[in-house]
Amino acid sequence: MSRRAREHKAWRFNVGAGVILLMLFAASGCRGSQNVLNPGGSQASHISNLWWFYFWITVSIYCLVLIFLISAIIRTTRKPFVPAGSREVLPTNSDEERRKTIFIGAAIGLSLATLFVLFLADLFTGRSLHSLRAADALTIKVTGHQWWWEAVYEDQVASNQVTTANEIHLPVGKPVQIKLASHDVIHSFWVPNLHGKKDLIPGHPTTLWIQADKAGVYRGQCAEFCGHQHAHMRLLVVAEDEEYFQQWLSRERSNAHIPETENQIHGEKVFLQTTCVMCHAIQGTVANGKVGPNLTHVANRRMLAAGRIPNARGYLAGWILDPQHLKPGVQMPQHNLSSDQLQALLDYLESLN
Amino acid sequence: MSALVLEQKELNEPLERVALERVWKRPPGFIGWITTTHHKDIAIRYIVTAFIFFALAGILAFFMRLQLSFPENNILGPDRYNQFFTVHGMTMMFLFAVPVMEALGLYFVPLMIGTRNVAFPRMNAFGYYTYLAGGILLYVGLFLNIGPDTGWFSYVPLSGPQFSPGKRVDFWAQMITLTEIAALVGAVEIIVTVFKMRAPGMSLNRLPIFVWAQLITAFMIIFAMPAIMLGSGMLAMDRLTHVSTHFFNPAEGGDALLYQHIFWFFGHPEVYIIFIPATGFVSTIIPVFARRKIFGYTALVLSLISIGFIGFGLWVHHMFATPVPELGQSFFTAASMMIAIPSGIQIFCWIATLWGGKPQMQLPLLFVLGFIALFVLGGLTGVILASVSLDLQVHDTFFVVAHFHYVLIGGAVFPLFAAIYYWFPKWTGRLLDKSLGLWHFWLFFIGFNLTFFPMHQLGLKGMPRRIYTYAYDSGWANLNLLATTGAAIMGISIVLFLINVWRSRHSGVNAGPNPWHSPTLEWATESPPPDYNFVYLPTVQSREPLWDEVSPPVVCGLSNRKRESLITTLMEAAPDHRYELPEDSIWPVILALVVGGGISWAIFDPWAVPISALLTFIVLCFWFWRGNEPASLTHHVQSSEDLQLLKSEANKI
Amino acid sequence: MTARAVIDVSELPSATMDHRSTIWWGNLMLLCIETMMFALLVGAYFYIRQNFYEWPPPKVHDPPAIYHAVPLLTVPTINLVLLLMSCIPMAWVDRACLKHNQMSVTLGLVVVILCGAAVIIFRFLEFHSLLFKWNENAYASAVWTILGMHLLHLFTGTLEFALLLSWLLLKDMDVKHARDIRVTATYWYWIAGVWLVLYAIVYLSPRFL
Amino acid sequence: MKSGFGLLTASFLILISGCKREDRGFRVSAPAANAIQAISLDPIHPGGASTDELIKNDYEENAYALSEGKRLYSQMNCVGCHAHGGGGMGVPLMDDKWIYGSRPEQVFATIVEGRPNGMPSFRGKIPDYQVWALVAYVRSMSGLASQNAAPNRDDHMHLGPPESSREQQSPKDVPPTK
Repeated sequence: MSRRAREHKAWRFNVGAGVILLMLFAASGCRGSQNVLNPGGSQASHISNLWWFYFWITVSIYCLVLIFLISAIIRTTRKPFVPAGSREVLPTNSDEERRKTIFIGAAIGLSLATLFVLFLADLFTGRSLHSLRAADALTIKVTGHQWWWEAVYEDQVASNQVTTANEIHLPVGKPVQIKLASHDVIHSFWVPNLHGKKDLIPGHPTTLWIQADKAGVYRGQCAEFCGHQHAHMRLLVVAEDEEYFQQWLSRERSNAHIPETENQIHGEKVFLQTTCVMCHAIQGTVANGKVGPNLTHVANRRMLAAGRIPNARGYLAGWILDPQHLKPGVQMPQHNLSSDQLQALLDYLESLN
Repeated sequence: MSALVLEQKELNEPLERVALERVWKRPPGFIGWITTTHHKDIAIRYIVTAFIFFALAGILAFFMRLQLSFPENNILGPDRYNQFFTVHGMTMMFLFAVPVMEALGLYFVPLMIGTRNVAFPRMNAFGYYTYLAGGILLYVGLFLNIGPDTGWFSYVPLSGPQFSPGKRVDFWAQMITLTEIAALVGAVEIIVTVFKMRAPGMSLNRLPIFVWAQLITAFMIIFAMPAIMLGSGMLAMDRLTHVSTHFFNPAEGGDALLYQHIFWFFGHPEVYIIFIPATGFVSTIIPVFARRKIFGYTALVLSLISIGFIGFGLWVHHMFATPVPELGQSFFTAASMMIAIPSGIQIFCWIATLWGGKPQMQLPLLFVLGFIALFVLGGLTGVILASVSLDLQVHDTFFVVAHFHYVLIGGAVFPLFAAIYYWFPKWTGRLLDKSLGLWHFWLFFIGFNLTFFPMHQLGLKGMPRRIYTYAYDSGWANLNLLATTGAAIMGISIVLFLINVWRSRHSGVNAGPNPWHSPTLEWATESPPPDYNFVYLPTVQSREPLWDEVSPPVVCGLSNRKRESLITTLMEAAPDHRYELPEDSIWPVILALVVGGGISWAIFDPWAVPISALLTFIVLCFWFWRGNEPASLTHHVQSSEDLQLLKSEANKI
Repeated sequence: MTARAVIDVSELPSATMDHRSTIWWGNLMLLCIETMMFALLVGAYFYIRQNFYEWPPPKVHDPPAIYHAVPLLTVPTINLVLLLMSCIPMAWVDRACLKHNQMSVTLGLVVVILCGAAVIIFRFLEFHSLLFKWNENAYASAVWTILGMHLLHLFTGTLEFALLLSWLLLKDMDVKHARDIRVTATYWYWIAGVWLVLYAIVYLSPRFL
Repeated sequence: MKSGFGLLTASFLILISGCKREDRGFRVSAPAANAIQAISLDPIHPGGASTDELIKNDYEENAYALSEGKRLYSQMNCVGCHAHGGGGMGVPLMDDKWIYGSRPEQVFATIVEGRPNGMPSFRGKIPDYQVWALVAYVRSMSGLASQNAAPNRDDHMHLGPPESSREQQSPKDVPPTK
């Protein structure tokens, strides 16, 4: 087999492997709770359909180009073999050139039409994305801080306002308005399973309308580089049925659980007398710091430290003693509490559900 | 001036060669090395320095891949990782891609249009040394832990005075100022050289496409680089102690989006400034290895020009996720898709050229085929990114990382390797080794696909850009490990390439002046070309001068007592007047030291700006103060004793 | 000794003074770069204007507080007229260069340098008519940057003329230096023309737009 | 040739000192905390000269610590009484008058112990290494910290020159007026 043919076989093998690889990736990529191709909301499904529309058109164009490229190479095997570095220059006969010009003109016309179709598809998807409105929809004010999310459930009655962090609950099937604003640098609110991302830029408050159609826990992440811990600025969106959502909301509105056991009372005293009270707020106690997240109902959150650790006693202890080890650069300081102070504090925090 | 005046004349070539040798030889030793203004010396230095930065940035990239290979890894902390990815991005964009493409232009444009040097040789030297100062400033910063850590585009307010304490982002701003001065200098060189110094007869429609690509890139640099110099200048003024302006301070009327608009107005033309020279390489290489003329010369040139214009009209597609009004966004979607048409025309013309010829599977053509395969994939993911709705999902994720690596490595580095394998014989007179080259191609091709193809998948699975680590439960671990192994393979292939270049420099197969039998003028002179490029400047009567049967007339009458070249008119390239090129001089190096030192010093003290401006003016006075040409000196060697002296030297060689 | 078809260029002139020279094109490229820089600065000026209800913003930092702090007009207008007038001796020098009349070129250059120095001094006075210091708000930053960048060009042009004048006084003028003077004259015309536009934007647009 | 070279070596020396100014010390052990016991309000000691050697707060050289100090200054509500250095209920901090001493350990003692007429005690409320960052920032408000490391303007209203461009006020110890 001549060297030239072996090279063509290598080419064909490579392209074949490439296409199979493509199929494998496309198929295996559709699961997961932080996945563009696993839509849980109406907008994400619009975008996902648009994705598959673009995907198959671009893949077919790519295969067409490869076929022409490879056949342009392989056609030479039928022509007499030209020794490498030969001085001979092929004449260009005019009718073959004209045929090629017509063919390329058609190819350009085809690609122009395809691009126009893709553009219209994007235009219609864009319109449907922005048409999601509702008169008295639930409004959540999400503020981006350096490396955690603050969510405030607005309400006409001021006392019904709920402040929580890093975990947003939504009623299924209803559009929700999210008002976005940044407290310091640019962040980007992105829950792939529900909608595209929207940047939080200081000086430019914006809104984002999302709707979850399927109940479930969706994960989101900050998508705009915002400093040391941009990697650990994650959030959870829990879409649940209406009555579960109302249950959650009423529990969030209530004051913090009053400590009963002797250890919990000691824990509350530790919380109010050491550094915690300077930054955190617990509704129903004297602690009202706005620097850190609101801990009124911290026990029933699924994750802590903006998705860095699960909400378990061991992780919480490690986080309180030395947050810099888990999230180097985070603004929460290290504490040197004695062991009984720590255990009491953990009991108290775990009672806040 | 009169039309081409033809006459027959006796030419004493060996005498002319010896006289030119004496006039154009640079002073010996280090002094000669530092004061040279030959465009080939400066261009080779650019290319070698750019590849050193390419290797450094490659090592940084490998550390990043190691950190990302496992979840919650601790090879690099967040601070070091942020510095590494920022310096990796900046080195690749400002210290490798643009300079190396411009350097190939600075080397081959004078040769391809048949002249002796670029239009302003000393300014060219100044450009290189300023670029070198910028590179040194960045890497000194990185090693002293003052490397910029806010990303290659350093969005405000993170890079503003409040959220980036210390001098790290100032290093970013000043390094950009230096490298952009160098890019602007190179662009002015190429434009004026192509406009005024072409060989007689080389009208604009006979210009090689490589030269067209460099010309259009130079014009894009002229209109794009001021934006980044303004943006980095405004950010530096916001951050500097006694200045502290409020351009980007939302509380005092400034605007974070203003920075993004100004940066990306430069940002997108920048990536076309990297890509268009690459198309110039491909349009030069394909006809040579398909053994036929390029198909659709006019179509290729017009698509280059239209890419140059449309490139300025689509910067907002980097800002689709920001609160820019939707109507504006859809306009930029249309513009972003429209630019796919000229790229498509180029691809079709290249395939048509291959279709009609007898492609010979040499290494340059292999890299060009790799380029077409990868660039088309990158271009199509670009069309996906152009749509607003899809971009909302995949913006700032690893999907975008995959896209721009396919378009930059596939679209620019592959043609760059093809160009190196193609022009290496012209630089050194020796061919690069074929088997090592094949290993390099296939390892690079497979390693590249293994590294960056899984990133499309990672982007769709929600992995954002620039994260120093990720959680165990994120589901991204396997693909990241695969990408790291691919990066290792790419690293090996680059090492093989460097070995190949190092070995073949002296011990490669001996290649004559025109090993590939190419049509363009740079192959008309020996390899490596002498300092004066051509003994007699060539004239041109068609687009492929060396493939013509009859050899066209040459230009004679230029002085061989001082360095002189020929200025021709803009449209028809008819001879206009003789142009005396300046001697070698030390002042470019000193000016670059003053400008580099002044701009670096301005990071710490705003008074450095007026002081270094004054020093710059003083150095420029010395630079300007060249002696007059004594009228008595005849510009051509005729006197008899000179003749005897030159003859004795002639037969000594 | 081989006979070959040849184009003999030895009779062509060794330098020209008009747009056919390479230095003229190099200067044109510099003007494109700087025009682009000023265009972007003006774009930033109007972009920042969106963030203000009252443009230019009220002056409150040090008494007397001014609600509509529009920049004063007297000194800037004098400076504008002075800069435009300096183009007359410039044109005179330009023509004198074509006629190789070294004496009138030297005299003309002295007048232009004096005009340039006067414009620079007036520019330093002009900064006070902006009513703000550069670090008070985004408006002041943008306006000071426009004036400062143009001042940089004024310095460059005047000092370049001083350098050319010192060459004429010490050595005689040949075609190359006449060409350099004409190129710098083009640069001076550009400085005056750009300031006409920037003057309208900085001083007239807050009043009338 | 020499001028350029001299300029470059000068800027190189500054760069060398840069790395200390620039490192982000996240998990940092506080400067000598036990030195606090050695502090006394006034220099008079029975039996002659006092033995306390000067404590150097190396946070004053570190830009990251100074910016953390500035963040804490507003988050721990020092702004409430001292405003941005001009004073209000609290004493002004950007002038050269120091009632309870301007040395780092004296400012540390003031913050931790509190002072009469309204200065609360922050012992146990703010970890030690953050108090040292606050001390560094408070001293930088009157220009006592290094110019290159001091914080520049912040993204708020323009209140006058930032800490990095204030000239150094030589501290004068003033007895309390009331």
